[in-house]
Amino acid sequence: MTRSIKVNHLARVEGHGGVTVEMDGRSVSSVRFDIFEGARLLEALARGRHYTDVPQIVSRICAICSVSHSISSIKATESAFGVTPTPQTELLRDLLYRGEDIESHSLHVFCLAVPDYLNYPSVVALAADHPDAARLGLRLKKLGNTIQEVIGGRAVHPVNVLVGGFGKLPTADQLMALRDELHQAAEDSKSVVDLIASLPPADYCSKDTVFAALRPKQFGYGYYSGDQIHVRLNGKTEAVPAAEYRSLANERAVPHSHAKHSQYKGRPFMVGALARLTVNSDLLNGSVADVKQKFGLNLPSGNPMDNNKAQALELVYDIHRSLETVEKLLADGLREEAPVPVRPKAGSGTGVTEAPRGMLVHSYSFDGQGRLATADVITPTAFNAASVEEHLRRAVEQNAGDDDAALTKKLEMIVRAYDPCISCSVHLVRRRNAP
Amino acid sequence: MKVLRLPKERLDLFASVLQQFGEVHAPVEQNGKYAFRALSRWSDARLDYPRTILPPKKYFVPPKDTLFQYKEGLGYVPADLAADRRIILFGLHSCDIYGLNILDQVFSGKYDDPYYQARRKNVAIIGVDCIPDEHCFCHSMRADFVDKGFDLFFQDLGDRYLVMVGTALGDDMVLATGSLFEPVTPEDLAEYKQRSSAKRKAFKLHVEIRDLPEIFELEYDSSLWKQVGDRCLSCGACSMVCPTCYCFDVADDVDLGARSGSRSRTWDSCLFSTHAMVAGGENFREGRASRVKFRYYHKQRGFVAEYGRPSCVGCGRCISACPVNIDISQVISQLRGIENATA
Amino acid sequence: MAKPTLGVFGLTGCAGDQLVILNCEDELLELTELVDIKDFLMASSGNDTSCQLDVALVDGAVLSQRDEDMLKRIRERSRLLVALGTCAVWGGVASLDRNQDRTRLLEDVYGEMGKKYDSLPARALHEVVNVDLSITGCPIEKDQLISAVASLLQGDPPLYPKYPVCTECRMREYNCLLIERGEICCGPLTVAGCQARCPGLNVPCVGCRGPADDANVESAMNMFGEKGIPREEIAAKLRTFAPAWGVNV
Amino acid sequence: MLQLSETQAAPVFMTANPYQPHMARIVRIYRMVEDNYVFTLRFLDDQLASAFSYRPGQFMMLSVPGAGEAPISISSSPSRPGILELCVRRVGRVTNALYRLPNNSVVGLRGPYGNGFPVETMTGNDLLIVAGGLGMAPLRSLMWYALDNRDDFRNVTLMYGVKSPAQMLFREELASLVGRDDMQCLLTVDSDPTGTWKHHIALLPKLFDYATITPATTYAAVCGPPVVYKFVLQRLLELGFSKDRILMSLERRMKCGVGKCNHCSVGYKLTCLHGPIFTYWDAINLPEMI
Ligand SMILES: Cc1cc2nc3c(=O)[nH]c(=O)nc-3n(C[C@H](O)[C@H](O)[C@H](O)COP(=O)(O)OP(=O)(O)OC[C@H]3O[C@@H](n4cnc5c(N)ncnc54)[C@H](O)[C@@H]3O)c2cc1C
Ligand code: SF4
Ligand code: SF4
Ligand code: SF4
Repeated sequence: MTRSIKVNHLARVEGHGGVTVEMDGRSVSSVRFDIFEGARLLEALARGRHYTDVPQIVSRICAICSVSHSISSIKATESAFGVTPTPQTELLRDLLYRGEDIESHSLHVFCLAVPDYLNYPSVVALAADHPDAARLGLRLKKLGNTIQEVIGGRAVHPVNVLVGGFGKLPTADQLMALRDELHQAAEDSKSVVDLIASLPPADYCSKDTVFAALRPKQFGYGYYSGDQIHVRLNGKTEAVPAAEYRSLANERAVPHSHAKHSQYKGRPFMVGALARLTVNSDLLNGSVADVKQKFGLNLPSGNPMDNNKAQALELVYDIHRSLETVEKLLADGLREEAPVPVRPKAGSGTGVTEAPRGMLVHSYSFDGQGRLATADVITPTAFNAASVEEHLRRAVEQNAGDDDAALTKKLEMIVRAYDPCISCSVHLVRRRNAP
Repeated sequence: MKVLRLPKERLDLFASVLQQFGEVHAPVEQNGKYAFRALSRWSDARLDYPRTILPPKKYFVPPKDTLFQYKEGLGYVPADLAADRRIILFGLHSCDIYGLNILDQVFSGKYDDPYYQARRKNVAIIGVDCIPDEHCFCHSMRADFVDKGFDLFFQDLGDRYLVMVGTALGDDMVLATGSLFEPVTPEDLAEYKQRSSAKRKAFKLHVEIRDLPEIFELEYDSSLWKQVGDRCLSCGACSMVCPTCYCFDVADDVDLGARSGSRSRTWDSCLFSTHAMVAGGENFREGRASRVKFRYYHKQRGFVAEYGRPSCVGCGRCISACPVNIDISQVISQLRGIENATA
Repeated sequence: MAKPTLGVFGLTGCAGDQLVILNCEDELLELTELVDIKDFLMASSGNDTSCQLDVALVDGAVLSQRDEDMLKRIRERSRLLVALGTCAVWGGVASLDRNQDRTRLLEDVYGEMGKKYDSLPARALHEVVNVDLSITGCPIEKDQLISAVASLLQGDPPLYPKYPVCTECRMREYNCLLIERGEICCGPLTVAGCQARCPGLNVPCVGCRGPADDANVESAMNMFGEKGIPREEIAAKLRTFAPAWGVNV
Repeated sequence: MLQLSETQAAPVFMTANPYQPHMARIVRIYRMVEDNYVFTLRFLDDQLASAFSYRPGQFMMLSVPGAGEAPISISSSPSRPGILELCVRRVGRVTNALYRLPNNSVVGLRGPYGNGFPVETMTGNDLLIVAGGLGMAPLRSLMWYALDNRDDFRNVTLMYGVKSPAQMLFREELASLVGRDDMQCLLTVDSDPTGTWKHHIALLPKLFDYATITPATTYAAVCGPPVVYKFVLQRLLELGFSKDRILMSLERRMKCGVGKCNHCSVGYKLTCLHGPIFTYWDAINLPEMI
């Protein structure tokens, strides 16, 4: 008996996507993670533009990851021109990423994922019965936005981040206000842990999984610094220099679809919070030591639903870490520094950072006037696509007995757990007729 | 007028005494430009500045000024001005003091503007003299010396100031310092006269205003206006930075889901296309040329008819703030036919 | 009285304007008490996808047949259609494709497959359907969104400034990057409402809100030209977020 | 030369804050013509209501809570105290909001502002009122003032023209004046699709053919759209009117009503303080006036 399951509009994800599964009895003939997003071709449209314009254009690939896109772009450019930002700039960027992560994770965990576990269609519906949980999530989300506003100049599409530094440094008053908010958030983070620990278990598709994440070089566990990608494969860690990101993005065409899928040594891999935690947990300091345990999170975990727990853990960690950074900035005082002077030259560079939903690569080459010659952008969702399909397939196989509604919900939850960012998936447009 | 002298090395001491009269604001440096700001320490003050980006009008008619809160059942409740802090504004040039004197006329008369007046009472003015730069033409506009509108005025005499005491409050400030101020000496007066005539000669820009209202009437249809209008970006910068541009818009903000809200006024400019637009889309100054012309006409012609003098004080801000180098002194010269029209 | 019904939709874009709605953390729950959010795919899985709507907020630009069909459907079911954000109002960054060979671009980015995609040249909403209200910005400003909702609830369109960023920049007493540093700042031409966000950070305005009502593009082009900047470069800069400047190169 | 009074004493009840609206109740809404209603208002404060006085030709600043403020001429006459009528055309934010309000709602009012007609100077003269379209709103005040103080004026003539009968403001009221022997009331429409119009069917300037005017002893008050000014003024000048015996009421964008915001400036004068009533001589001397 053939059966097909179709999710036409994935809800509570960013962008337009769906899932199509075709099965024959227990055997699954095809699983597709569909993308309906129109093509904006930003990489091509940015070509020829002066390097100062590029971060603003590529930032628009995605709003939720706009800090990551802007700064990955800047990192690639700095690497191409041989510009070394000051330690203060690097520290502020690290903080900015934490702001983005706090915002994105509280949005994803509280507004998009938790309603799944507790059977609500949205955070608004959740708020009716669990106002505290909803308000907690919104409060933390706002904190993440405040950090992005204070450091990046705007909560969405930062304008203060430049090649070589910042347009303007935050004032002491802003930092002090931020510190107060962070203190409150540190209190709140206890409730986050309790809430996540209390969610009903969800395990529909566990399987042996490959993970990849950027290995931070400084500031401990984080998202901004580093130029080595670590891949956890068969219990071993392999290091790939950022410039050789292509070995993870070999974008193989798959028979059932024309989309390009990323593989490492023939294996799909997962990026994102769970991958980071798997690869870099040795860098976590004490503030979250017991959280993993409270969440019952055993690493490595082949259950993508655990990505939500990993996000919650990062959320808690980032709050503490940001507080430390802000206190340090207040204690040391900010040095007035203009952006490092940039002398454009012909050349190429790659910037890899960790967007909230996983590894993000911008790789550029420039002409002698500092105009963009080529651009290659590979987003977390592009990296993840093959892995999502693998997990979906697994879920269908494991839960073939479920009725359509139950199975559909599971599939949706799995996709959502990956926290896909479909606008981000500029490399992942594939043709589908609108349902 | 009571006139005293203050040796310069005592200025810091005087400034520290001033704090008991209110929060001291003075020009501070801002990336090579200057702005009046609350001082966190006196040493930030720059008294030898050319001009601030915004004139002191921002203290009296702020860019956005809430007039009323509307509450259902209570009606329009005026914003409370009594709570405003007392401010000492230190370092105004005479043109800016003149600008305030002109605003005083606009915001009084048959209908006193209580918001302006309350702030005017709350802000003390201490002037300092200055050296003209390439954009200043205040002497042409008869605004290079003021005889009123300040509590104290400091004339720089090298190692000391000649200090004019303009009001009882100014006198209280002087007295509060004990014996910091000294009687003037004949040498001080001689030095003052010498410096004031030197200042007069230092002006590089000159504008002849005597029959300007007539010139404006005669040249109302001059082709110059179109040339200038084609250049103007309608960016409003000239109006925002002008010490005597006071056009404002009034609008109500509503609160989410309620009939309550607030009414505030914000700076506006006659260079904006909406300034003279009425219902039905009719616009009395549709073209950019007519709007540029109006700004000058109002300052140099209309104001003379109403208040007996032009409202321009020759501070040069509009010249330095215009992205396309529209220069009021040149426009006037060209109208007069003194120079070839090249604006 | 029944609460007004609201739908929030995204066409092709970065979803930034929908995100700004979710970023109204302090107002969000109050908002849901005032309006009945019927259809908001990015935030909810319990949507009524066919009901009539009093107001539809739509972000993103039209870049595919799917977008176009979706937009027409939204238009049919809503009384007021609000274009949210620069993409919806002007076309946004995707409309950098004007005068370019899209098929080639598609091939450049997606290879052979590119040609087969459901892909149309970028269009703003008003180029496809009738738009009742535009809230520009990339992304929109939170306070303009709130004031639009507050005004619409009273039955009025919101009041937005029509003057350029320059005006706000001067009101806030920022340094002028154009005059003092000779940078290509789009402030004199770009519509205000962001409180001159970028110049306030010493960063030139890139025109993310699109043209001001009465932008004098020709004079500005000449001005930049006098500063020695090639016309094509200024034109490219101006066109980044909106093709509608009427720039003549 | 006629001097318009530019500086009258401030109204008795004015508070120290000239921007302060006083709350008033809408006691009657008369849906006169589509998008042109007459609102009868009464100040909530009784003292204010009874002390309130004004001159024909003056205007009020009307506030609708949450929407804003707009200048509106007073259509009623000070000769009938206790009644304050505003004839409002729906065009934008404030007027739309006003139209949404039910009877008994509370709005804000401040004023009266502007110079108004110089009725003292006009006393003892003939009065010619020429209105086109919505120009009747401010002129109605003057008309009733003259009729209620009939002995102060010699001949009183009204000429009023609109496009079609449905657009005529105060239609019944004016029609009832047509037979009166103490004035001449001439009403005209450009065309009458209904076929029921009993008065003139012609363009407004044509009405001059039906009246005897003595320019030397007459004050003409004119208000209407630009095209009315164009033809009526021409006609008056042909008749030999002195330029300062022609009075016109102007409309400008206005934000404060009290001479501060500068939106209503015409040339070097302000419509709110020096106007809205100007002589034709002013008009030719003030650029951009008409
Ligand atoms: C002395 C005087 C007396 C008057 N008497 C009367 C009277 O008796 N009856 C009467 O009905 N009217 C009268 N008016 C006219 C009335 O004040 C205007 O029509 C007023 O604009 C109505 O306000 P509103 O808020 O409803 O309209 P607005 O919202 O101000 O809109 C009116 C028109 O102004 C334009 N506009 C407004 N805001 C903007 C903007 N931000 N940008 C671009 N264009 C804009 C539009 O074209 C719009 O159609 C008088 C005006 C004056 C000066
Ligand atoms: S018009 Fe120009 S020079 Fe005159 S006062 Fe204003 S800003 Fe200064
Ligand atoms: S500053 Fe210059 S360009 Fe801008 S409005 Fe004034 S005159 Fe026009
Ligand atoms: S200053 Fe310009 S680029 Fe910056 S937010 Fe405002 S409109 Fe956008």
